Amino acid sequence: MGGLVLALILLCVVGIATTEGRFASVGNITTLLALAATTGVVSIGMTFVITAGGIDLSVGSVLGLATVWASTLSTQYMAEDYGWWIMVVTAMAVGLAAGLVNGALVAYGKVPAFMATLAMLAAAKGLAELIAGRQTQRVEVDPFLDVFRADVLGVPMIVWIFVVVAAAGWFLLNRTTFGRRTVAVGGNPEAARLAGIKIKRHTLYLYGLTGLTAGIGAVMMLARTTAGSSTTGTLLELDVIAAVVVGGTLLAGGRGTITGTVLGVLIFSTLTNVFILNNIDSSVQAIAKGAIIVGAVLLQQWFASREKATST
Amino acid sequence: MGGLVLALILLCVVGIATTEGRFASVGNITTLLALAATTGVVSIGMTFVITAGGIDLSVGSVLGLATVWASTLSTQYMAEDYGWWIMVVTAMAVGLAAGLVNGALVAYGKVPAFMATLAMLAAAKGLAELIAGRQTQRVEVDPFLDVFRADVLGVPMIVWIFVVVAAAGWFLLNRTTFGRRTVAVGGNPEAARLAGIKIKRHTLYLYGLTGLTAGIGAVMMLARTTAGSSTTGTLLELDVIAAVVVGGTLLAGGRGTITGTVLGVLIFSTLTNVFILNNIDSSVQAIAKGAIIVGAVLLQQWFASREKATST
Amino acid sequence: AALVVSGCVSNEPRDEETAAAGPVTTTENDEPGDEVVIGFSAPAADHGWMGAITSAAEAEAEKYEDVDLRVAEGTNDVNVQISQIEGFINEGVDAIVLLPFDGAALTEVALEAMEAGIPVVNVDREFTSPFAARTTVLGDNYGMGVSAGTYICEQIGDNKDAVVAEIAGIDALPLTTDRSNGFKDALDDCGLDVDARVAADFTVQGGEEATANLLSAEPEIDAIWNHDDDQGIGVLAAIENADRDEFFLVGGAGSLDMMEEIQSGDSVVQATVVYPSTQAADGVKLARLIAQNKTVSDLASIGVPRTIQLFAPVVTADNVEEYLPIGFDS
Amino acid sequence: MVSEDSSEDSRAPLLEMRGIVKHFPGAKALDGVDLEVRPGEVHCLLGQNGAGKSTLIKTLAGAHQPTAGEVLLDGKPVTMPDPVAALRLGIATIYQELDVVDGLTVAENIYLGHELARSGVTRRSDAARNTRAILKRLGHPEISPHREVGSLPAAGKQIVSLARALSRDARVVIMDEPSAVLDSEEVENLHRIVRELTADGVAVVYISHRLEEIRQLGDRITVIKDGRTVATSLSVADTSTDDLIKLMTGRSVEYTFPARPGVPDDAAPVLEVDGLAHGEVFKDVSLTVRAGEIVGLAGLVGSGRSEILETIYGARRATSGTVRLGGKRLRSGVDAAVAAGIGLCPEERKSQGLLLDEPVYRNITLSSFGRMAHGGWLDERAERAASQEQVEALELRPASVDRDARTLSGGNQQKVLLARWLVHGCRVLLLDEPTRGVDVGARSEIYNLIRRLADDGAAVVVVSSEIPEVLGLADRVLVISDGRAVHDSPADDIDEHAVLDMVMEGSVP
Ligand SMILES: Nc1ncnc2c1ncn2[C@@H]1O[C@H](COP(=O)(O)OP(=O)(O)OP(=O)(O)O)[C@@H](O)[C@H]1O
Ligand SMILES: Nc1ncnc2c1ncn2[C@@H]1O[C@H](COP(=O)(O)OP(=O)(O)OP(=O)(O)O)[C@@H](O)[C@H]1O
Ligand SMILES: [Mg+2]
Ligand SMILES: [Mg+2]
Repeated sequence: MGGLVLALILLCVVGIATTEGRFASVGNITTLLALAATTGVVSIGMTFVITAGGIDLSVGSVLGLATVWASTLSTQYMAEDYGWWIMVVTAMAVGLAAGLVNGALVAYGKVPAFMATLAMLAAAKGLAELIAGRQTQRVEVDPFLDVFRADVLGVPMIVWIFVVVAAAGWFLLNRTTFGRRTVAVGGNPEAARLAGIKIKRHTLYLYGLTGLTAGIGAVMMLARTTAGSSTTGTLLELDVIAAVVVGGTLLAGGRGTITGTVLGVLIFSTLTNVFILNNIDSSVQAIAKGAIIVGAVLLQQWFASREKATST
Repeated sequence: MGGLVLALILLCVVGIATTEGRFASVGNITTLLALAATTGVVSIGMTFVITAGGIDLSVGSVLGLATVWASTLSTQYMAEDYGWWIMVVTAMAVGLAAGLVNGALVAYGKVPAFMATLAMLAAAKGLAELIAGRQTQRVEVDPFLDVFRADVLGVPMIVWIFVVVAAAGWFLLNRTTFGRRTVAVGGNPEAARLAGIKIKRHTLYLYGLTGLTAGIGAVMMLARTTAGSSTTGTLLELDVIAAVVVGGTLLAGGRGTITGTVLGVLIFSTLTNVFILNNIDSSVQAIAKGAIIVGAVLLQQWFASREKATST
Repeated sequence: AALVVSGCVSNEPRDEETAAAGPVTTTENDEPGDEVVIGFSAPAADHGWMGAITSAAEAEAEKYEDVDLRVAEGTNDVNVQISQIEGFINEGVDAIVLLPFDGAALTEVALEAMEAGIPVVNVDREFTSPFAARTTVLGDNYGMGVSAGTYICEQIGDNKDAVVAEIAGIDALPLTTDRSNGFKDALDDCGLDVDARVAADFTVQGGEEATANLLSAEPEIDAIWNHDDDQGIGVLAAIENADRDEFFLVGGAGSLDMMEEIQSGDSVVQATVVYPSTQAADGVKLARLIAQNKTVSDLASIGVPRTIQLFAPVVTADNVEEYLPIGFDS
Repeated sequence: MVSEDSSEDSRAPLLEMRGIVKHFPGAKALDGVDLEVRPGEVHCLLGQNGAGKSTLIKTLAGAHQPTAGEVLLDGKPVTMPDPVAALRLGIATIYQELDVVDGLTVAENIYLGHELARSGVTRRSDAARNTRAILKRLGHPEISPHREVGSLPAAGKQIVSLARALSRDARVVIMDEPSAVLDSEEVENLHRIVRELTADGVAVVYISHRLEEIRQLGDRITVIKDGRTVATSLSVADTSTDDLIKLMTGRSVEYTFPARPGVPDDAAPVLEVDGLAHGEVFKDVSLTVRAGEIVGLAGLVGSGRSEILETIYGARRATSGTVRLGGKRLRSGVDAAVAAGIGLCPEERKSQGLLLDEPVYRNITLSSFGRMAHGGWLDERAERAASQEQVEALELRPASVDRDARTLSGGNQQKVLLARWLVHGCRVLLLDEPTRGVDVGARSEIYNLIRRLADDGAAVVVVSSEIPEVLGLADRVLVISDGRAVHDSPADDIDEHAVLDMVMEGSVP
């Protein structure tokens, strides 16, 4: 963890030093957090799946599908009639359903997670395109926008959602039987099974949970962009997985950290923010991003080995 | 393997049944194979890395970088002066070098493969854009095009390259110490280390090999598109990994099959081809593709369990 | 806008409108001729403009009972697009309308088609060889940048310290560079420069994210050019999120959404530069004529011309009524 | 330190280790160990679980780097920066953990790292021929060189490890508990091989917790306790078993089985298995275990005993037959079995039992954390307390509940698995090789523990490849041969020879 915090601080220092106060302004920090929020929420879900030794490549396209479904004309009409929560429930239900399909394929169909969720990636995207007719659907339900685009105590609603989801995720992973099972399934599935843990059912839940966070992410994205589109969420899975893994969750399973994931998400969005504040060319950005990913991991490792050495 | 062959045959039957002879024509089969060739060559390299328990997300963008580097004006001038092989060597050297950087980061830097190659993905893409100035570079070296766009015995050169690389890959994996050690490193790295295998060096070579196949792929793409561009190879990594995993190579390492990979590549390109011939809406295609990936994996599993049952 | 214009639930009526807006010159050419099979290939219809391109082409073909349009899956993979064209050659279609993902990369296969006697109509992104297409219908990316830049120069006048920002599309694409170059050159002419530039990815989400950061980076802006109206919805959302309105925004491509914003008069969007989404429809029309050995009316010469470059007009509140019919759904 | 005067044997030592110290992050595994091995001898390493035997031989094999100390070969100091260096010097090692690659064939595993190859291309037929020869020498001509190792049972994998060491033409062969997964017949075979090796002048360093084995095979003994040498180069012939135990444990241990109180005739049957079968692996197995009764399953490796336990437990699907618990038919599935109060200590603790990167207490409560939790919220305090109790009762070393399971020695890992079911509290306990790799001291603890559990009313089924253990511990013995129960009687009515006769007979095809 120390390495990650250091990396984040370094980035902030660079940001402050290069931008004449623009980085450290309240407005910019709010912007940065708001940009981190959606990726962050989905990353919390992904942390669970990866901790359990799985992977979910479909989160981005499921998120897109959920934005589309929740912003179709019929959903919006219903939301106008009955309340904005209809859109929220729709998005979350779509995410959850897609997640459960993933989970069922992985757990009961024994399809490798990589393949099952890759298939879902393609299918959800296609479905979203069909539903939306490849159009962008504007959100016109004002109460929905009022709720989710509001500021609470000067902080945007979607940042609050991220905070709540991260806190809930932390408790779920570290303080509940669900979290303990997740670590066990990822650490040694055979041992978990022989100890009496229902690993299939648990796997189903895990992918459902991740799908659900994609659904919540969709709600946030709808609020932020005021539109649903099948292109929303494209390549989100890479950002999410990168944040989780940079955070210190083992891709092989058995070790997961929500705090690390949150730091990973913040590192990536701070990076983008600092780049843009400095008006850096996008190609140079890409190269620098590659270098910084490697740097962050190396720094983290160096820290971990130091911590280990001093604990002797 | 049985399941894969069956899946491929099923696809071909569907192709024949739905296209009034257009599928089974010589011209179409050639088209199909030429489409498969580049992905196929890179997939052979990827099979090794995955068998060893690693992953390389950077192949697509390294391939793009190699096409750009080999088609810069200066390289092309040199190729005009000294011979077309300069371009081939350049592309392969770029691929190899990028692969070795990946390998060094993974083996000696202990950066998780997913992160190291994700960083390379970003960096290689940025570098390619810088070198090409975001323009597409035409290949004007006619001898190069003459060689690689030629037909030999009625079959395009790049298909021959695929055949040769696949055969070499099969031999390397199954009949050499390098291949057997690759399986050992993926299956039980600790056992491999204790048996005296230099795991780090081997890992370095493995990523180098995959980079090299990306370089060969770049040569083929240069020939096929007669142009180098930083956008070439975008998202190739997903196709390649999907083909390898559908083919039966374990994503966790320890089991790899070149024959399976070749079948996986053929399945995906036949799928695309049948879709094209039938004029299917791209959204519907995406959904169908998702369903077919899952179907192929389930079929393969059913076959495997049947084989096991009968062998008892 | 979906709910506001909720009168039109499906897109069908609008497609007809779009087509009807084309300059109908003669009826003679529309008389049914020999049956022609036209192969059509374009990049993935993953955003509104590209979607409009494909649906306009399909709608155009629909109108002619003598046209059988074979639409290949939209793809951003040049390898796949090449094999689509090879497929058309194998099939022996009568003409090919090709909007290449990358003009240079598809040149060689287009040449093969031409050599096989299949006329190719090149749309939007130009081939590198003049022999690769029978006819080229070009948008004008550089011109788009020039139009946007010139408009901004006019609006800002003499203020040389004005802060101008640019929100580009996918940076890796050559067309983005063309647009940016045109923009830069036009600003140069009046002594302005681009103070901040971000690249998005033609999506709503990308537009929102890039713009949010951009607005954070520049506390005071006078004018923004956004390359693409699809991402424009996200750009507007970000502007609203940041609660900013000290600048005016010029769009690109010409979506209905942006035109409506312009029309409303109280939006930061003051103008948009049209990049016709009807190019491929024109391509289909021309391909049919070529295959049937007809010519374009209103020309004295025989045969369809080699190159047609479309115009990139600026849409403002003054002329938006006129352009609404060709606006596309983002 | 006790040291034997070795002047009577003037042969120069082949290998010497002096003052070896090894620190791990957070642990000192070795704190000054000496070892002296002569050519042609079987040198036994003795010590309790966690004493540092495996760590010592891993530094000798180049798998660990010592923090301090030196190694001499032929009197000359040598360093072994990696396993390759040790192998080059002629030191071959059979590790305690099965170190084979499942995806490779038998021949490929044996020649892994020193492949028979011509410029990188493997000479497969040569490898197969040599492999066949080695396997024949090991008494296993039936194993095909081309068989994938993943399909071999644990004992088969051990044979492959052994064959690999033999293929190396080593001067020193180190064997870390090679007999733990072998049955008595296999152990005989192994001893024969060891004697052949020493006859050729090869030195063998042999680790085992079976003292009788050391009596039969060993020449000299070095005893390690808590990372230090407490006795070096004792002659086996001159040292009594009691002395050895005292050196190892620092106390004297009752080296006997706990008394059998006898199961009352009216004791209720707890576990009733009727006509159970799993494909071709085993057929028609019936057994009844009453409350307070220990039933032992004796048999050869590969006879299907593990499968029987796993099928009762629901981890494998029975192809026919029923399992009843307290008269009620058991729903299939592990979770149902655990919920009903059945526990299984699996055969392969690492792959089937432990979460290696989790602390000991989470391993111990893996089956019971849900029950200790309140409405889904974990009660870690209760978990720690319950675990601490077992850690002390079982004398886990080090006695900490917070260490990662990976850092425990093999025997201590076994204790963690037992503790899991003690905390869970079981009506039926299925134990597959419960004392594999466990030292003498802890072994009698475990025997007492199993007996105590039975006395408290549990029904226990024990599988062990050590026939004396089965006979000594169990009230009733089932002899399994080739997947069938060939004998069922009170333990007193049968002796080791009779059991051996039965299983050998059965094993002849
Ligand atoms: N990687 C490690 N990290 C930390 N401590 C370790 C590590 N490996 C071993 N140890 C510790 O070193 C000590 C010696 O362990 P070792 O495996 O050598 O015991 P052993 O004598 O072989 O026991 P057994 O008879 O149970 O196999 C133990 O206390 C163990 O916990
Ligand atoms: N994965 C497998 N594939 C094929 N056969 C297997 C597999 N696992 C076990 N067997 C076979 O099943 C039979 C029983 O093996 P098992 O290891 O359960 O015997 P056991 O009596 O428990 O011996 P052990 O003392 O080694 O535990 C053997 O013939 C073995 O070869
Ligand atoms: Mg040991
Ligand atoms: Mg067994």
